[in-house]
Amino acid sequence: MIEFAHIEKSFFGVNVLKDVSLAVKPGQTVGLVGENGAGKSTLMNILGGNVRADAGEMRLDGQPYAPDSPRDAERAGIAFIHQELNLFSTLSIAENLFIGGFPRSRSWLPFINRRQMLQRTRSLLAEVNLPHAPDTLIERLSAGERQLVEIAKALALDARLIILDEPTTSLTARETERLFAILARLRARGLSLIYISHSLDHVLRLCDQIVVLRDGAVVANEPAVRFAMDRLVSLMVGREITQLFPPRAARPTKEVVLDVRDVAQPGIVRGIAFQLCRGEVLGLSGLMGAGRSELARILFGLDPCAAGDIRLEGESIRHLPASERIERGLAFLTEDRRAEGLCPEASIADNVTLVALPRLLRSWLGWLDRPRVAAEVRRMREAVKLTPTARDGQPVKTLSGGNQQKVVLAKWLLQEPKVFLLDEPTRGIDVGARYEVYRLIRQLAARGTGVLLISSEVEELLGMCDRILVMRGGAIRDTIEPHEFDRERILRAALHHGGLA
Amino acid sequence: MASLPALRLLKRALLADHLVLWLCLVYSAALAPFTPGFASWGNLQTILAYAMPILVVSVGLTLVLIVGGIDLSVTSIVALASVVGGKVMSADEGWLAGHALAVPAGLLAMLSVSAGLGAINGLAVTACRIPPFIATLTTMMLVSGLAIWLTLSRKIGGLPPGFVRLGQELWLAGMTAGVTTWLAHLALSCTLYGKWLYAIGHNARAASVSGVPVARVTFFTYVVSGWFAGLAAILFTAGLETGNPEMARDNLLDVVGAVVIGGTSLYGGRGRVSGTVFGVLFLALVDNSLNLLGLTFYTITMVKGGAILAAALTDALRNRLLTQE
Amino acid sequence: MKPLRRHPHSVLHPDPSRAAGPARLAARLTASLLIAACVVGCNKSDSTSPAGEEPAGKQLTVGVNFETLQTEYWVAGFEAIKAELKGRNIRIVESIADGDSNRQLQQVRTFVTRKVDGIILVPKDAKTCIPAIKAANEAGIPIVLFNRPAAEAQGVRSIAVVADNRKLTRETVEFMIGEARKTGKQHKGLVIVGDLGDINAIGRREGFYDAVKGQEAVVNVVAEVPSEWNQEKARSGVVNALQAHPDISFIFSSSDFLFPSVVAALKSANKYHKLGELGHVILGGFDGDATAYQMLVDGYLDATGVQDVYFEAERSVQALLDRLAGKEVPSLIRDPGFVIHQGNLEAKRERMWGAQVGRK
Amino acid sequence: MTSPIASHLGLRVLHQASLLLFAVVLVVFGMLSPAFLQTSNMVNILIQTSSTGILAVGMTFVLLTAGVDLSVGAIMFVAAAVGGKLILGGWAFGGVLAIMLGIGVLFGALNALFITRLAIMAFVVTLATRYFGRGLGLRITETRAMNLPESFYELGAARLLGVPVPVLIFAGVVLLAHLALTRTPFGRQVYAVGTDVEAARKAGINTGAVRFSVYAICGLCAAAAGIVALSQAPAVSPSFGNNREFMAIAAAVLGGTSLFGGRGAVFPGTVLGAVLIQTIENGLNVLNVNPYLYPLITSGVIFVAVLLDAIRSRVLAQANRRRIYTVAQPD
Repeated sequence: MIEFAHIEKSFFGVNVLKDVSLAVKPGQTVGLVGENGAGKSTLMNILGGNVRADAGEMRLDGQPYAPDSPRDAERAGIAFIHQELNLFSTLSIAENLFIGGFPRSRSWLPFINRRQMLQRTRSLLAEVNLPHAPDTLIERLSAGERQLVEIAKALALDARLIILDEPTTSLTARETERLFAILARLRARGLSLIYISHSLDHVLRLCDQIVVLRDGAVVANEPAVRFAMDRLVSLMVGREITQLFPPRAARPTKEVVLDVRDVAQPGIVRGIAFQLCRGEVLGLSGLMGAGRSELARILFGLDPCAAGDIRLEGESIRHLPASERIERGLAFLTEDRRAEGLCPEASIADNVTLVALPRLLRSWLGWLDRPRVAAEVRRMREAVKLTPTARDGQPVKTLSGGNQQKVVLAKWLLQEPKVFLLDEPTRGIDVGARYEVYRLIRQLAARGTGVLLISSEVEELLGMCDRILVMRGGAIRDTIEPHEFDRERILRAALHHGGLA
Repeated sequence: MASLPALRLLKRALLADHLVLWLCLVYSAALAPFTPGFASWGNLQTILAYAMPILVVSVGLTLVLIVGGIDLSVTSIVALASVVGGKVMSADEGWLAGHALAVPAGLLAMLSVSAGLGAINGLAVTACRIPPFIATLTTMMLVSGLAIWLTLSRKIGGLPPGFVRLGQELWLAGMTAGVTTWLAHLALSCTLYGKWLYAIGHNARAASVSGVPVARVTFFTYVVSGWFAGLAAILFTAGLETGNPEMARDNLLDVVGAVVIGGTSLYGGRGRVSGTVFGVLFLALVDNSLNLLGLTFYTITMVKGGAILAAALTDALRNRLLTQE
Repeated sequence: MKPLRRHPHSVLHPDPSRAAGPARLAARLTASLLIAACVVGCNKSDSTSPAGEEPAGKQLTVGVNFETLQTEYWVAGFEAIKAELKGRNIRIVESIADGDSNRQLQQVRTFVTRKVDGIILVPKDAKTCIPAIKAANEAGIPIVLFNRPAAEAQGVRSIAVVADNRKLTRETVEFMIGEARKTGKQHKGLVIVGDLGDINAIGRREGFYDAVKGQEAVVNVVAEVPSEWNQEKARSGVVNALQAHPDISFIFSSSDFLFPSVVAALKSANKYHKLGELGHVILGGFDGDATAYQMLVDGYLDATGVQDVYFEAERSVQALLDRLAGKEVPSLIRDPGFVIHQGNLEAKRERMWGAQVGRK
Repeated sequence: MTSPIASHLGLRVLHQASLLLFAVVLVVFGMLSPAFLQTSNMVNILIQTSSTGILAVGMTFVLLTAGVDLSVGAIMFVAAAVGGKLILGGWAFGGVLAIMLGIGVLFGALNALFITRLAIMAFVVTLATRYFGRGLGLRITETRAMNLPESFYELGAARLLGVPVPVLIFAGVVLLAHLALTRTPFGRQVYAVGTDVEAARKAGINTGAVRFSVYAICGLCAAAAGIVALSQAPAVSPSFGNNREFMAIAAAVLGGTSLFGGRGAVFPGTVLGAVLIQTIENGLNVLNVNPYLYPLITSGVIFVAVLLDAIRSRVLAQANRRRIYTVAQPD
């Protein structure tokens, strides 16, 4: 259906795509994998009409195809569902579906034909199994529901090829299953899909064909059945990664550092009680929306806590604001890196030192000890192995996702926390950076920090944790010790013995 | 394309660190031969005397803009502080008329009233979470109404000579403005407070997660902005020897214009005190030179508009060049 | 093989902490230079050569600064002064402060810088002009205040040519009250006040209240409409007041230029009638502009207080020249002004500037 | 914790906060003066709102795209100045009106050009054009007040089917704007652009064209507001339209329009806001309040309105927060 032939693209003299050729057949689902910066996004942006190729050509059904804008691509039947959803929160579902081209009542009047719009929306929503009224505002939908609206939007365009960029990052397991079921139906109807994801198990499960990109070139293009997880990973990284998780250096102690006693907040969490020991990596599993991130926010002092007690090294911190909890040794890596983790326009140095600045003063007047600040930045950059080509003064928005996450980690590590709450630390970052994050977690634990690791990836929890808590409906449902580690048990607790949909 | 030396020079000029300063110098050099009396000590004094109080207000506003807010009430705070100063110190009608402590008490009253008004802005923005634009727009109306009501429109004269000296002797005013501006510059570039200010301006949520006391710093910044307005009120009031309820009434957009010309972003997180200094200087130069050239004031108004637009255009061009490279 | 790296220094915004050395140094130097300049400069202030000495045979230059040209009155005054100066072959440098006393101070200083021989100034108000006068005094340049006097202040010398707004308004309103008394009934009165920040507006407001005080039997003031010198506000204010008191029959407007609004409001209430007609509203104003003149001629307006622009202009220029010639000049020259009404229209129209402007 | 019923009731009250405030203002003034609540006075209020109201409608379009236009007062002034010159020069009334509206669109387009093509912040561009426009207007009028002939007054005094023409114009503008914003593709795209420009661009919306249009519309409304203002007071003074932009913004914000874009409505929102501001002014006139208290009372009421709105959005955000479990789900 679509063919890429010898596509080349460079930005500012850097070759981002080198002689890329591949094809997608009608009804086929092609997985596109590669590390961040491998060129996946650029390739898809060329297909979606956001960027033009420097050389090479694309053919759609045998005809030359060179879109000038996203609009052109849509007209050709190609829909692009971005990782950050393109929905307008203050508009209704129906309006979002037709924002690019509303049905008109009569050709000479500029009015929208609302009846036709609502009717078509209803049928489209039925196709994606979304039982909401067409005039529901987007701001009232959950992340998964919004994803489905995006797909309905693609269907509204009569798309024949849908590009999905990391569609599952913000979905719960149940929502993911729902999405996959719908994707399967679409495939059955003859739609082609291009599926981009770091969740390799999803790619392996869903796709017919997998294309691996590395440094802008295609390194493998074969039917999915020929791949196994470790082969995919080594192709992506270009070297054998024998072990995805770094080895454990030390055992956790029995010394309790964080003691959470019956913490509750009406409507959010209830009866939360657990202890975190020095040097322990405690996993927190559960579906999206089970209350994991909310619990972390309560522990860190960003959200109110109605009942119970939180004790850090034996002292209650329940009534302290976040800033004082930080001073006492709490750290929190949030799940939304861009909105809460970083100041994207600010420099690497400013981001790295943001938390620890009050300790880097020369006098009580707030005077900064500049040489010390610079030295600490240097030290932390080395500690997290930040890309050496970036300058200290460079805005962090220019870094790749993995490097950005390293900056966030550096920011907290500089504070030498006693308890580190990590919320989805490896989301959306590539395999190499992931390994670095794991290594840092191990290092922290070895130095005696208590780590609470929230993750939706069961593999990650099994590989990294000393103990795993499972949350559902705002409460802890299960505590799993290392000798009982078992995927199924975690999922069962998370889903309440319903099993996968 | 960029091989033409002239073009490359232009490009380098655009990317220069203190573009507005160079603009000021080039502008002065270009106009001096045609403008009678432009390049003279007396005229420099005139320009500085005019620009000094505006500079102080602008510096306060710069801080607020960096933190991602805006303060439209600064000039009305100047007016109210001016009135309060007059009410305390005036030999004609002041509460402390003739008292030995009249001047220090007056200064204290002016500064604390303006800081207090800044605090009200700060509370409205942080505690009540009203968008700064509309919050300070409301206080602008309220405060200027209050200033006029307090005096029933009268100007207050008879200010003590000790106070008036602050405005008459240029070096005193210059020192006051210079020192506070310098302090603001240091606070921004060398202290924790400055770093926090930029961080909040860049991303308030991230700053708050990182333990920055966002509400407190923001509140404090509005207080400082009010305080700077009070300081400017001292210079204005001493300069005109009058407590005046409509002091600086028409200067608000000049102040905002100067800060923006100086390269401070209205989106927060970007800006420098030095830029504001040069922005104020630039507008004052334009105003002064066109006056000397005998142009009518509506022409001057139009040219000022053009200058603001040109400055913004240059800034846009410069950003484009920076991202292209 | 590694791809070409971008040059690390040129990629992004200039980083203040490592900005290029020379540029930064230059910037700092200039900044300190400027501050130094002001410190040095002020000590030199005495040394600016006084321009007051007799300019034998040389063409004189006079700086004319108006606080505003917002109303026809000021425009007429401005034109009258310019005509007067031109008639005497004197060069004019002009500037308008646009309602900003700080800018006015700067502009007067600019005159001093340009070494004009004399200054005619319409001050923003009585008190804020004192530093400007001082600046002129120090440079030895004679200064005449047109239409607005300065407040008493020690060691400040100026010549003021003024009409007394408060007094002239009182006279105008007293005339209106006289007319009202003739009707033999009690009137409900309305006053439109100007911008509360404007000293003349306040003078007129006080003049109005001086006149109506104790005259409640004739005129009972039921409405005070603030206009901020804005015509639309004036109109809606009058309309609203008429809503509350439909029987208002006595209106004083603090400036003639608001009459179009008053007339529009009266018309919409069907209350705009000529003198002597049934339901005539007694109307009075201040300034004596062309609109007022036309209304007088058409028989709608009872009275308006006229400041004698030509008198003031002539006296201002003469006073300046006298002072330059070393003659003694009184520090206050009064423009008596006059109230023009149907009774003296023929006799006074020659001195009413609005009549002259209107005729042009 | 308050009971759910009480908080529900509180929410509903807060939802209608501006309406409630409006009612309070009406009742207070009505109690203090019987003349205030007369129909003719209500009509007066509407007539007096027309000009600022039209301005605020135009401003709403711009605010919805997360922009701002500080030049509307200046546009009013330039349009009125040119219109005044032409009509004194003997031009036909209809032609003059058309030219005035054209000037409004032209100015708006000028703003739009700089904002969309050259990507300069709206605040700065319109600040600059504000200076430029005021200077130009003063130049045209030679800084003196210009009294206009009867034609404008007649427009203001005329009634059609018993409704004053300014109110009709206002109603027409509101109707058109309301339909355009809620019923046309363009209107919905305005909201989309205001919510997220980048997403709108990716969705295939010509964001440049949408943003261009809102500034042109705002300019058009400014010129129309100028015409209506002239019909009220047929004279162009040098302060014509000065600082009106702040009133227009205040009216839109009181009506619930967000300065961050994407939220708000012309009807009832902005209309209500504009009427509220004018009602206060009118009531103070009718009650013959000391003129010095006007700004204090007006800004006080605006402050309360804004504060209520801030509280409302906070309570709403809390109420709309996703619940992880409910009491009904005991597990």
